[in-house]
This record gives sequence, structure tokens and C-alpha cells, in this order.
Amino acid sequence: MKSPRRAFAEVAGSIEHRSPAASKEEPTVPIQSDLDILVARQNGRALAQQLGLSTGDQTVIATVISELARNILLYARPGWMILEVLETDGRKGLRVVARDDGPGIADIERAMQVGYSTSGSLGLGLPGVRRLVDDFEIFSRVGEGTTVTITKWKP
Amino acid sequence: MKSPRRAFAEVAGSIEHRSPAASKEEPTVPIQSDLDILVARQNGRALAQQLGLSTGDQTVIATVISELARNILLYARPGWMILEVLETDGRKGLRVVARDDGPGIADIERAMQVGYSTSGSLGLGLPGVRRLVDDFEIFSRVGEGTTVTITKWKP
Amino acid sequence: MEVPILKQGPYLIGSVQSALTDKDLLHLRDNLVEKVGRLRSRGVIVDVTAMDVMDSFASRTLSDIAQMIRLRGAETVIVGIQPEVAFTMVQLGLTLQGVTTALDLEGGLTFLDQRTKKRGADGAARAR
Amino acid sequence: MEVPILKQGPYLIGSVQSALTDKDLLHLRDNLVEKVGRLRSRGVIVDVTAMDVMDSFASRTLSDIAQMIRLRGAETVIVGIQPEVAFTMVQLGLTLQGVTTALDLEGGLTFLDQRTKKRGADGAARAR
Ligand SMILES: Nc1ncnc2c1ncn2[C@@H]1O[C@H](COP(=O)(O)OP(=O)(O)O)[C@@H](O)[C@H]1O
Ligand SMILES: Nc1ncnc2c1ncn2[C@@H]1O[C@H](COP(=O)(O)OP(=O)(O)O)[C@@H](O)[C@H]1O
Repeated sequence: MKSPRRAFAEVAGSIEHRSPAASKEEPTVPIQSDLDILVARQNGRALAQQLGLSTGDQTVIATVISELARNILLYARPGWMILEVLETDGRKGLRVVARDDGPGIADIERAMQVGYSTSGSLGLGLPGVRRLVDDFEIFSRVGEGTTVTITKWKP
Repeated sequence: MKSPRRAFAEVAGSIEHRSPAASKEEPTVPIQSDLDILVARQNGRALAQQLGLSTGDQTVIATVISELARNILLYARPGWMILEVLETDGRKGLRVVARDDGPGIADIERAMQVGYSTSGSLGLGLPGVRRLVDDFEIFSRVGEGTTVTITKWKP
Repeated sequence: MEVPILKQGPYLIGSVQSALTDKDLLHLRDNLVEKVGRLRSRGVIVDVTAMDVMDSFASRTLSDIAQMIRLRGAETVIVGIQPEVAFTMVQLGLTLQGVTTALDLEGGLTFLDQRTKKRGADGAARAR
Repeated sequence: MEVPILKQGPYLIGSVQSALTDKDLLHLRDNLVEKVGRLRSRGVIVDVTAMDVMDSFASRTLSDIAQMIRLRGAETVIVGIQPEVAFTMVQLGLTLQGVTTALDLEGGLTFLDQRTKKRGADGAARAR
């Protein structure tokens, strides 16, 4: 169910914070309420199905979107979810970008550990999402916001 | 089952990165897929048996190879496994070298901690391998690759 | 969408009909905890067959339901977790520790019958 | 090599025949999770007698199998871990926490009989 290829990057530097307005052709879903979580994950499942991902991978995409949207709601609302279909070297994949202008994460490595949470929650979200996807990138700058980008490739 | 002698070295300096081509007489197994892991560990077990190691130590060798090959597959593919029989001062041992030209490890001390993982995995591999063998050495340089060398001596 | 709660003999059955918002799930929790006392129910089944996503919030809320119901003296069984959902939950580390599960409604009812037969008419629940 | 899965009454038995690649193990997992629902099995035994190496990946996959099967309402027992393999696993820190084990197939079947006798015909599983 999972491709063994996996890239991981923690970027905490001077990369330009990507503006959601910059990507015009992609559907951007604002995340401001629990209903938005539902809409975002239904959009994600529909796109995954359209792309021909298995029902297992559709569930993975919907769940990942749910976890990332939930983090925006909890820690950094408002934020946005951007869904896009990738095609590189004959491979197809679905990319999810969760982006917010919230407080940012000071210690990303810590936030990625199982059990670490600042909200008394389970602290499973970020490490779990990383395990579920093929590519995972998190960029955060304190005071500016957080961007998590994941990709699930079609096997 | 285990010799009390144990050496551990973390080298992160100017040692020449060993090229797999330099060791001509040793069998070098490239690690590029999960099937290669199986082949490498079967080779390792066979060599350990030939050397007269106990079935317990054969299992240790096969498992250590599996863990090191898995790290190559996850973090640094492609890489190579080199197996060799050592003979010094009348002692015989089996040496396994796992070598890759991958991204390297920035903080080796951290990578050696139980529970530290950048892939949402268990983080048991490297510290566990160190516990299982007699001699353990890891050399890594960011952007150049990683070499792990272990030896199991015949008691 | 409100989750309907049916009374079937000594049991309550919460039958999730579609994807739920967080608020829907919290309502389900509150309604079950209230009804189980008012109707003196001995067991609760939450049928999640229709839930296509079980994230950390949903998982936690189901655990909470089971624990609250137990403190009210009744048993809870979660039934109908789909294979893809089970797969994703485990990868996320969501294992519903301490919560009883069954394949489907039938399995859940059989379990409750067994459990409640062993105890008194009004029942009592034991922590695991 | 595909792992054959046999149905024996209310149980499924996955019998590993030789060393497995990662993909073989993932197939075993997916097949068991699917079959346990389709055949309404109450218990699953994974016989690893033939596995001469249990590394972190294999160990994790066996744990995942047990947890996924539990979320589907059935029990899992891992049987046949060889002495050398047990030794190496513990040195590596792989302890299959929360997973039931038995010496061999017979031990596994006895455990499942005990467990499922206590519960209903369709069974239900509870985390330990
Ligand atoms: N978008 C975000 N903005 C700011 N902080 C975040 C964001 N996402 C996650 N975090 C921080 O990372 C921690 C770990 O997140 P996660 O692994 O999802 O677990 P949990 O949400 O259960 O706490 C959170 O407790 C929070 O401190
Ligand atoms: N060959 C390698 N190349 C680059 N990084 C590696 C390599 N081997 C291990 N690492 C790093 O060290 C960390 C710890 O490795 P390990 O102890 O084997 O645990 P795990 O593989 O479960 O993460 C890995 O998560 C990875 O970041």
C-alpha cells in the first residue's frame, strides 16, 4: 500500500512563505471551522479517486487532510488547504499543502516526535501523517506561519 | 553469545570515504530493493555459518544486515553491503560494511539514540545494531554518505 | 448531521449515517451518556460503518464515549470499522486501546448479550 | 513468496513458509485484514516458525496486523518465534508490546478457543 520511496525535509530558513494567492489554478479551501475540515477531506477523496488512487490511498489522503486541517483549527486558524495533482516523469501523485499564517512552530523536530503536543492532545498527528505519505515537508517560521506539504504517489 | 570486547567510534571528520570499487576481492551486494535486503542477509548467514559462528550469531548477523540495508533503502539508496571474513591474531570474525552515497547524517549522536527517527519509524535500528555486535563504527559526512562497519568475532 | 440513537431492548444503538463534523460527534457522545442513564440501558453500540475517515479527534471521542458509558455502569462496543479505516488508524497510532470492537452490528449485539447475561439485570461494568 | 492463508473453522491461519520480502509481509497484512471481515473470522494466527530473521520492519508489521485485526473485532496470536530470533529481537528492542504470542500453532489455537468461548459467536476484541 505504500511506496518505499520517501523524502523528508525540515526547512526552517529563508524560503519565501508561499502565498495562497500565488497558485491560481489550484482550489484553495479556507479552514476556519469543523465543517471546513469535512469539506476539505471530501474534496481530497474525490480528487484521489479521480486520479485513480486505491480506496485505501483515498482514505489515507482524506485522513491526512483531516489531521492537517485540525492542526490549523487548533493552533493557527485561519489557514488554507491546497490540493493539486502532480505529474512528473510519467508518475502521477496528489499533493496537499496545508498553510497558515499562525504562530509557527519553534522546534519542528520536537513537534515531529510521537507524543509531543502543546494542547494536551495525543501528539500523533504530524508523525502519523509522515508515516502515511510518500513525501513530507514542513516549513515553519515563528510569527509567520507553517506550511506542511505532502505527496502521495500513484503506485 | 557475545564477546565483552566492544569498540565504538563515531567518526565525522576527514577520513577518505571508502569506495566500494577499492575492495575487489570482497563480494559487494548493491541494495536497491527489498529483495536485495533478503539476498544480503542470506549471504551473511551463509558466510557466518561457513565461519563456524553459532546459529544464534548467524541470526544476529542476518538481522544486523537487514537493519543496515533497510536504512540504505529508506534514507540513502542506492548503497552497498560488503561482507568479509577477518583473521587477526588468530581470531576470526565476520565484518559487515554498509555503505552509501546518500545524504549523510548531520547529528550522529542523535541518530544513535533509541527512539530517534526522521521517518516516523521506531528509531531502534542503529542503537540496536550496536548492542548486537562486538565492534561498531559509523562514519558519515553530510552530502557525501554514510558507512557503518560492524564486526562479530568468533568466540 | 445528527446521529440517530435507537433503543433496542436493553441496548442503545448509535448509527452513524454519514461523515460527521466534530460537533456532531460531540453531540452523539453527550446524547449517549444522557440516554444510557435515562433508559437504564445495559449496553451501547456505536456503528461506524459509514465513517470513511477516523482521525485523531474521532478516535479520541469514541474512546471517551466508551469510558464515560462505563462510568455510568454500561458496556460499549464500536462496530463496523472498515478495513481501509483500520489500516489508516493503526498507521496513525490510533488503536482504541481499552475499547471493545466487533465486526458489525450482529457481532456487537452478541458480545453485549454474553456480557450482560453474566451479570445482574441492571448490570455493572468492570474496568479493563 | 505469497503467504498462504488457511481457514480453519472460525479462524484464519497465515503460515509463513520461508523468508519474506517487505512486500510479501505487507500483502499478508492486507490479505488478513480483508479476509477476517469477509469470512467473519474470530481469530487470526500468524505462524512465523519459518522466519529466520525478525527485523524492525517485520516486527512492526506484525504489530500492525494485530492492531488492525483488533479494530475489525477479532483476535490475533503470533506463534512460532524461534529462540535465536527472540534473543535478537529483544536485543534490538523489538518486544511486540500488546501482541499476544504462543509457542506454536497448538498453543495459538488453544488461546483463541479460550478467548472466543468467553464471548459471543461473532466475537469482539478488546485491547489489553
Ligand atoms: N499549524 C500549526 N501551527 C502551529 N503549531 C502547530 C501546527 N501544527 C502542529 N503544531 C504544534 O505541533 C504539536 C504537535 O502536533 P501533532 O503531532 O499534530 O499533535 P497534536 O495536534 O495532537 O498536538 C502541536 O501540539 C502544536 O504545538
Ligand atoms: N544510511 C543512512 N543515511 C542517512 N541517514 C540515516 C542512515 N541510517 C540512519 N539514518 C538516520 O538515522 C536515524 C535513526 O536510524 P535508526 O536508528 O536505524 O532508526 P529508524 O530507521 O527506525 O529511524 C534515521 O531516522 C535516519 O534519520
